[in-house]
Amino acid sequence: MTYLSKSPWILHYDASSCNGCDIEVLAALTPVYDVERFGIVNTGNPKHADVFLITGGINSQNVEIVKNLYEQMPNPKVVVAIGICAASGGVFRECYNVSGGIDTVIPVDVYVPGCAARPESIIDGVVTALGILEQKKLAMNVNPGTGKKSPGET
Amino acid sequence: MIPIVNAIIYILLAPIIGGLVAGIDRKVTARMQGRVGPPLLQPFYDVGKLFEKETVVVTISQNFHVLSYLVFMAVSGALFFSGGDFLLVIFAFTLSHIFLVLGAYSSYSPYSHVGAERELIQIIAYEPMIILTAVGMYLVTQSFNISDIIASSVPVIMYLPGVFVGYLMVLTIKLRKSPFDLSTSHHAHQEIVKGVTTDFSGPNLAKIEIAHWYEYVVLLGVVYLFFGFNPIIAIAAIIIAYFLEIVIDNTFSRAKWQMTLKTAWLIAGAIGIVNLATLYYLRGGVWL
Amino acid sequence: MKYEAQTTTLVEVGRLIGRVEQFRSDGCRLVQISATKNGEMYEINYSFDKDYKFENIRITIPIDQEVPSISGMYWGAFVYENEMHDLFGIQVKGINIDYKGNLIKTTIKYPFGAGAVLKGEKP
Amino acid sequence: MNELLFLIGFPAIIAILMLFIHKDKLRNYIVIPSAVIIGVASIWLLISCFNKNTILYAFPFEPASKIMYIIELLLAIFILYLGIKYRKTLTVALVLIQAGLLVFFETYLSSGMHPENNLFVDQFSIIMAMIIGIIGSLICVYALGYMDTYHKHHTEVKDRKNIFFFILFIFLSSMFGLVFSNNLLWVFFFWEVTTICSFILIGYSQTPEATNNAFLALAMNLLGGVAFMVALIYIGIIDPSGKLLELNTLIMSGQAIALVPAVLICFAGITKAALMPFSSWLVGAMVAPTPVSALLHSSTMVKAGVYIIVRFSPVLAGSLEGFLIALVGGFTFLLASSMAISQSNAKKVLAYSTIANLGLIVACAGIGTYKLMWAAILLIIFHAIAKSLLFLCVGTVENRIGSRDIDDMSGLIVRMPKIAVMMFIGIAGMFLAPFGMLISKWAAIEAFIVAPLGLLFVAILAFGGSITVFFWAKWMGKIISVPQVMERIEDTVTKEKWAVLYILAGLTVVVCLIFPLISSVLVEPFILNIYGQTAQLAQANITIMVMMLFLLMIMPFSMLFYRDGQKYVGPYMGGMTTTPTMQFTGAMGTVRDTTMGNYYLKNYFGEDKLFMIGTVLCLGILIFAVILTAGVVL
Amino acid sequence: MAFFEMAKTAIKSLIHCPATIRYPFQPAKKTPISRGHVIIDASRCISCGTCQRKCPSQAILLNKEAKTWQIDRFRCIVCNSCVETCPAKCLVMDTQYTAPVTKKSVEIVTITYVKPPKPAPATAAAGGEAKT
Amino acid sequence: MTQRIVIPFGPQHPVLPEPIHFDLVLEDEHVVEALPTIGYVHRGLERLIEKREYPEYVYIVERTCGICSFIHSLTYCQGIEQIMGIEVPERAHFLRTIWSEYSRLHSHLLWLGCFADGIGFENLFMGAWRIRESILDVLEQTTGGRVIQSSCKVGGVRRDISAEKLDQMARDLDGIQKEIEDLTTVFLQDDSIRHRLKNVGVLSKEDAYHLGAVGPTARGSGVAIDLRQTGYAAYDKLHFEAVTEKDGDCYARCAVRARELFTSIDLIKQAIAKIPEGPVDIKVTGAPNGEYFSRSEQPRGELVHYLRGNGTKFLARSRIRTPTLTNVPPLVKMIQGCELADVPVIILSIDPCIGCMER
Ligand code: SF4
Ligand code: SF4
Ligand code: SF4
Ligand code: SF4
Ligand code: SF4
Ligand code: SF4
Ligand code: SF4
Ligand code: SF4
Repeated sequence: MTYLSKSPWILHYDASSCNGCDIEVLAALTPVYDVERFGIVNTGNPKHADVFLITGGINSQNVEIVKNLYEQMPNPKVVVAIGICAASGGVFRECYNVSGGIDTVIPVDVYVPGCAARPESIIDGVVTALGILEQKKLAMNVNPGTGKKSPGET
Repeated sequence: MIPIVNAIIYILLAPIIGGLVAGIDRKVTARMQGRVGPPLLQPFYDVGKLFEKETVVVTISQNFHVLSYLVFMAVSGALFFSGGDFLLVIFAFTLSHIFLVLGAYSSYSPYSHVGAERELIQIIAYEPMIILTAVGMYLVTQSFNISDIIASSVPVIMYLPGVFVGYLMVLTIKLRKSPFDLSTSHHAHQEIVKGVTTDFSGPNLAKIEIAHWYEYVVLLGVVYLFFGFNPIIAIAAIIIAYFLEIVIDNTFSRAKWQMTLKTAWLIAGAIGIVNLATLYYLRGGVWL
Repeated sequence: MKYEAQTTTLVEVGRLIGRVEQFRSDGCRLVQISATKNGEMYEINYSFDKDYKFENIRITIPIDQEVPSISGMYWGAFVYENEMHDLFGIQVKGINIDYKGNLIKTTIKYPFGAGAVLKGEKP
Repeated sequence: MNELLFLIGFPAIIAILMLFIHKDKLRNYIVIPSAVIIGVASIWLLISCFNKNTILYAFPFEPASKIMYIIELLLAIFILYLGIKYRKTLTVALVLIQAGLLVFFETYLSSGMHPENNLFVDQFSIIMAMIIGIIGSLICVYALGYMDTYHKHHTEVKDRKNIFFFILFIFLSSMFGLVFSNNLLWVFFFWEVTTICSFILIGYSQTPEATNNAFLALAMNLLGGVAFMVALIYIGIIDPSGKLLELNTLIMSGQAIALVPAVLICFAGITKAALMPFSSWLVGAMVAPTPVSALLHSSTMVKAGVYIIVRFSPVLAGSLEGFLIALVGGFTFLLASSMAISQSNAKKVLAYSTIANLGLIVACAGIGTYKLMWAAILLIIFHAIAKSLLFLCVGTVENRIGSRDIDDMSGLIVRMPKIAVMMFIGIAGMFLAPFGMLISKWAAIEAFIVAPLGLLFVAILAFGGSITVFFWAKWMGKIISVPQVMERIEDTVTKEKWAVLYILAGLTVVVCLIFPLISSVLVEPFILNIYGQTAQLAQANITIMVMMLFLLMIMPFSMLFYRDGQKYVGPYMGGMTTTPTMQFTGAMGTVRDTTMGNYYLKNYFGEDKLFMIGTVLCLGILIFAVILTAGVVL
Repeated sequence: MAFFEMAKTAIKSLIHCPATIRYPFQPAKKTPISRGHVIIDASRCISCGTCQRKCPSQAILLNKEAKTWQIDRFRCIVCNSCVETCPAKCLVMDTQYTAPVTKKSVEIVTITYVKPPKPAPATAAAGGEAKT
Repeated sequence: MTQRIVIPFGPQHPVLPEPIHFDLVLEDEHVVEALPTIGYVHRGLERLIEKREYPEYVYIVERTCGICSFIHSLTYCQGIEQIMGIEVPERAHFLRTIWSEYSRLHSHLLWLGCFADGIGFENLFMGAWRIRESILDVLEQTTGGRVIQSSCKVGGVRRDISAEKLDQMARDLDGIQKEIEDLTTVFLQDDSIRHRLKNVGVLSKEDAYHLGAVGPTARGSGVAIDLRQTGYAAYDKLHFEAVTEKDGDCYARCAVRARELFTSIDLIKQAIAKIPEGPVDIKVTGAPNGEYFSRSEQPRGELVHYLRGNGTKFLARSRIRTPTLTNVPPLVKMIQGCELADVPVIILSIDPCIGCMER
């Protein structure tokens, strides 16, 4: 048991969703669902986040953004795809501008179905993600020192 | 000997107390918002978590700045609790904050940059009032030494009500509570994301958090000084003051920097100085 | 339930600006501009409203014809005109804030334009 | 006495030598050893005299005075000529008044005067001599390399380096003269020489701006000179024997006699120290090559102004006039610090900071309790070192990157790491615990709080001190905020420059460490001698400060621990990807640079507004003080 | 000057019970018509393919040869369209939402419906209706 | 020359729940330049019209946006019904109106919350969203979905609401009204909020009108455009007045929305009182042939669905012009010259909905 599962901080990004799932993510933070009970805080900043909650089917313009945000999150981290759009592109799967699911861009650890995904479902999804977070932490302990120097650094 | 023991006790205990205070704060805040809120020990889980994360930096010097921030914050707190010179404590305090600001500057993100500038504005907003607080203590107890101030059985608060009000405002800034959570914020989202802490993560962020806890204890320690004549009243005063801060946090929107600076200087300038001038007069100083 | 009465007037491209000026001086607000592909032609609708009276004027242009911008009269028209350019490939001349194809970036060029190939379709 | 004469005479001789040397190489060979000699001589002075309190020397008055009189008249004519040439009516008028007064004094008053002890040395003079001798000569060495580059960049400026170095050494010589003279007439002579030296140096580039600013400086300092002259005449009238011309006698003679000349001379000091409302000349002087600025700000010129005020501080203590002068200092401190916030030009920031600190020194001196005098002298020492270091750092950076704007210094830590670290030390030295300036401010607070009318000044310090934090810290921030990839460009800085910078940076730190020693050996005896009691910092606090200093020095080594196991990512940019040079693709598809400017808060701390306020306030106070003094006289 | 307008509500909330539903320790909010997930009564599906055609998200795949009815729950937007249009009324919208998973998969159901041999199809359909 | 600060504001930014980007150029905290980038949510759903038959396209349309999803479906259905000349039962019109107004309530409360978050008032954010949950409960109880209702269809509505439920809703609204009163008092009276909103992002009446502002953005500047006045659905049988404010600043826009909450509650109560009995849908056959600009009032303002049928089951063109799109030019004007701290406030003050804006 690590502290990771007691304090998952989330980053939420709307990668071309219809808002339905996003407002449910926000709703999960508010009094009736209050995910802060689990230590969840919506940080809004990839560098502070452990869990990447991402909604929507990702359009071309978002690909780089999503990768960038994912890259900036420190390990261990998990990605939770919220909603059907995030899982597969949903109703918009056939749209010319939708790449169809988060897993087309970055690896996804948990899929939370629903259109829109319900707050309870989002809670379940994050709880599932915590288990994976723990595993990743253990894997990191076994294989540490992934850091590398970037060029031009002094 | 005693001062050193006190300092060590502070260095060991302050994070625990500070963390608990933060935990209670979050719990009470949540309840004020009609939520259940996180467990009491949540701040410790958070910090524990952060230490488990990998270190991600923009530039390596970030580590140094944060460590210095933590170390000097602990030093200034230790100075305070070992009964040192109040002014020296304030200067050490400033020094440690400068490191936080420098850390923010070093990351070259516009968000941290604006956060750093705002942090500096906050420093110039609150510092005069803190110095005036020390001066007030001196006028009442004839010493800048914390140990002497504690030892004197004078009810400081009776002489310094205005200064105390000013100090409470400083406390709002320092605890990063709305309306004065300009440079970084614990709660509601901010136009500058997380301001000074935007580009810190993992263990570095944890250190900042611990430094905050050290800071809480010092700041509340100053509240104690006002009521030092009676420890029980003093503890009660600390609790009430902190509760008041939580209420303020929950009933204000964030002010802009102009407002912050004006309010702080006006309160420090008007209430603080008038209070001190009166005292000066009473103490037989020439006018002013 | 009431449906509102709507009028659509066909206008020649050359007279568009004159007509729009008239709407502007009549105190109408611009409701929307939109294009529709109609065979080998584009129809462009300019809709106006005043006191809930909806009026629409329509120009029809060949696929590669340029249209004049009305952003001189309605400052806010730039969003529609840029959008029209990005989605249909219609060249609009003289937009006040010209995004030059960067308002909406799409995987395929001019997805609503003639010859756009959608996902899963064969050209 | 020989040491004194050597320190005055030697630089003068070198100066004259300089006039005839046009070869850079040769000049280097002379300047460097003579700088070393001057430095060593001032240290020798310290060693030989530190434990002797005040030593008075009876140097023959008559012949020297006559020579000085002639030189002064020649200088007056020189200025008159320039004033007419450039149509500066104010300057012309002031020169005429001053010369008139001088002639009046010499013809009607001086004949009966026979001051005996014309030279003297005490701990305060030693401190000043050390500042001039070490820092001043270091700046001269630095100027060698700087002026080379300067003329390479500014081909439009005529190369008059021989005159430049001539004036530089004359400056040093006259500063030594100023601090060693016990005869006010002589002080006045050296005073005027420094005025003219600064005038020539400021106008060195001969651009219209430089010329104007030079005349501005001249006019303001001549105004002070007039006041000084009036003081001399006043002394001549009340004491025809000339005994009171001796500085030590005058100061000892008590307020009833000395207050009027003291106020007048302090007025002169205020003009020279560029307090409000006369601050504009020092800001304008920034057009001069940087070594000049460094010299004016740290070891000469403005220090002459505060030197004389601190000297008179025991006379001022407790008087309303003293309080008013202190008030001018206090407001100057507050307002100049504020104005520094609104500046992006590094040299201007330094200028305002100097003005502010001089204000603080004058505030201390004006109230003049023993504790405050102690604080004032500490301020003089620490300020001189840190400020000269900063000026020279800025000069070096400017030489290299072609800008003195702080916003252009971003990433300096990568581009010019050594300079950046030194600049860091300099800046930290100006406002952070446990460095010197902060110790002095701390001492000032503790002193003001027990001084009469002190609360006002405590409040001013509380506000002004925190304002200082803002502009220094944002400067530091700029240096270390690195826009990712940058190349290192500091290899062209010459050896002498490095040497000077290293010494100054070392001094900034070392002086902090040994400041208890300085205080107990030099400052405390001096103050004890005057007041019969002295101030010092509590032992425990000193220990803590020293510990903090060590901690600060150790902290950077923590970086060694962080070399491995770090993952590097770009800064947070709202999800935008950036190139290594921090560009991102923004709206309309344009590629944008991520630039970061500091805050200047012009609406709150703008120069114009605050300068107006300061002028009105300080001028009002000064006029009041003058009327008050006039009232005493009549 | 009106400050502390929120204080009343804040203090009231502090002393009252929080509005939070302590999910998962308490059951989730649900209504009888909440749309959770689609279930099929495989014994009644007549393999008509209407659901597949009417599904706006193409979540359903009917394989008449293999006699399987397949649903991709990571495509289904729980719109109820299939349920409403199924002629055999064999689809039902359950109120329980699909649980989050770590691997996407599709659900395949084998249709067990056997055409009643004798009666005409119309009667069969009517019979189905009568049952519900 | 002092340097300016360039901030990439968004696309990911905690005060913006949706992705939009501004290049902000600052001097100190003064915004000297602000140019928007959009397109992060553009999916291109209008072209799905060629792949979905017009009855199923409702499901796409209502997923244009998860906030006023119902009003999208309503506007679309009304457009098709007009083209096909379908007479929808009266009860369906009333139900549509009731759900529309509930959508508006939840949308406005959501906005008030986000807005409070934008000015750093966390408790108020929580307060607004707490009340909003009771609105969502009603929506879920009557439609089966919290945010995506799926209740409108061409020819009527999919579900009826029982008389008892309607009564209960009317009763519950009294309690909700009380809570909303407390909430809006804070928004409109608290001086720390007024300090952040008054005279921030001022939009004059002329600018509002000619730049194409709609909805509360226009009404906050005194332009009384409220498409409900055209009397679609059952609005022609209900009485209400468009809420307007004069000042055109963020405070005025906030006040408009705060006051509209009460209009909506009142409209729902009127509708519940007047709702006739009867069926809620009719069977639709055939395919639309013709065109229509179907307009309605969303929480953010005037929505236009341009529909063009060609006699087949697949429409020839669907074009959705949403209020946010037309509110962008006023936003660009307002944001020039404000303070950094005002940027999120001004952006949020038009209640941007990027999801529907970019489709
Ligand atoms: S899953 Fe549904 S509700 Fe969620 S974003 Fe996609 S369409 Fe919207
Ligand atoms: S992230 Fe902050 S503002 Fe947002 S819901 Fe959580 S606590 Fe509130
Ligand atoms: S750096 Fe600039 S000011 Fe200095 S010498 Fe070169 S060009 Fe002149
Ligand atoms: S219901 Fe429970 S939580 Fe709420 S007030 Fe009562 S005891 Fe406390
Ligand atoms: S509920 Fe809707 S999306 Fe899901 S299978 Fe049925 S028709 Fe398809
Ligand atoms: S589930 Fe219903 S609609 Fe689908 S194939 Fe079976 S019978 Fe037909
Ligand atoms: S609708 Fe838009 S502005 Fe409102 S909460 Fe959702 S994302 Fe934010
Ligand atoms: S305006 Fe916004 S809330 Fe309304 S339908 Fe469009 S996206 Fe949704």
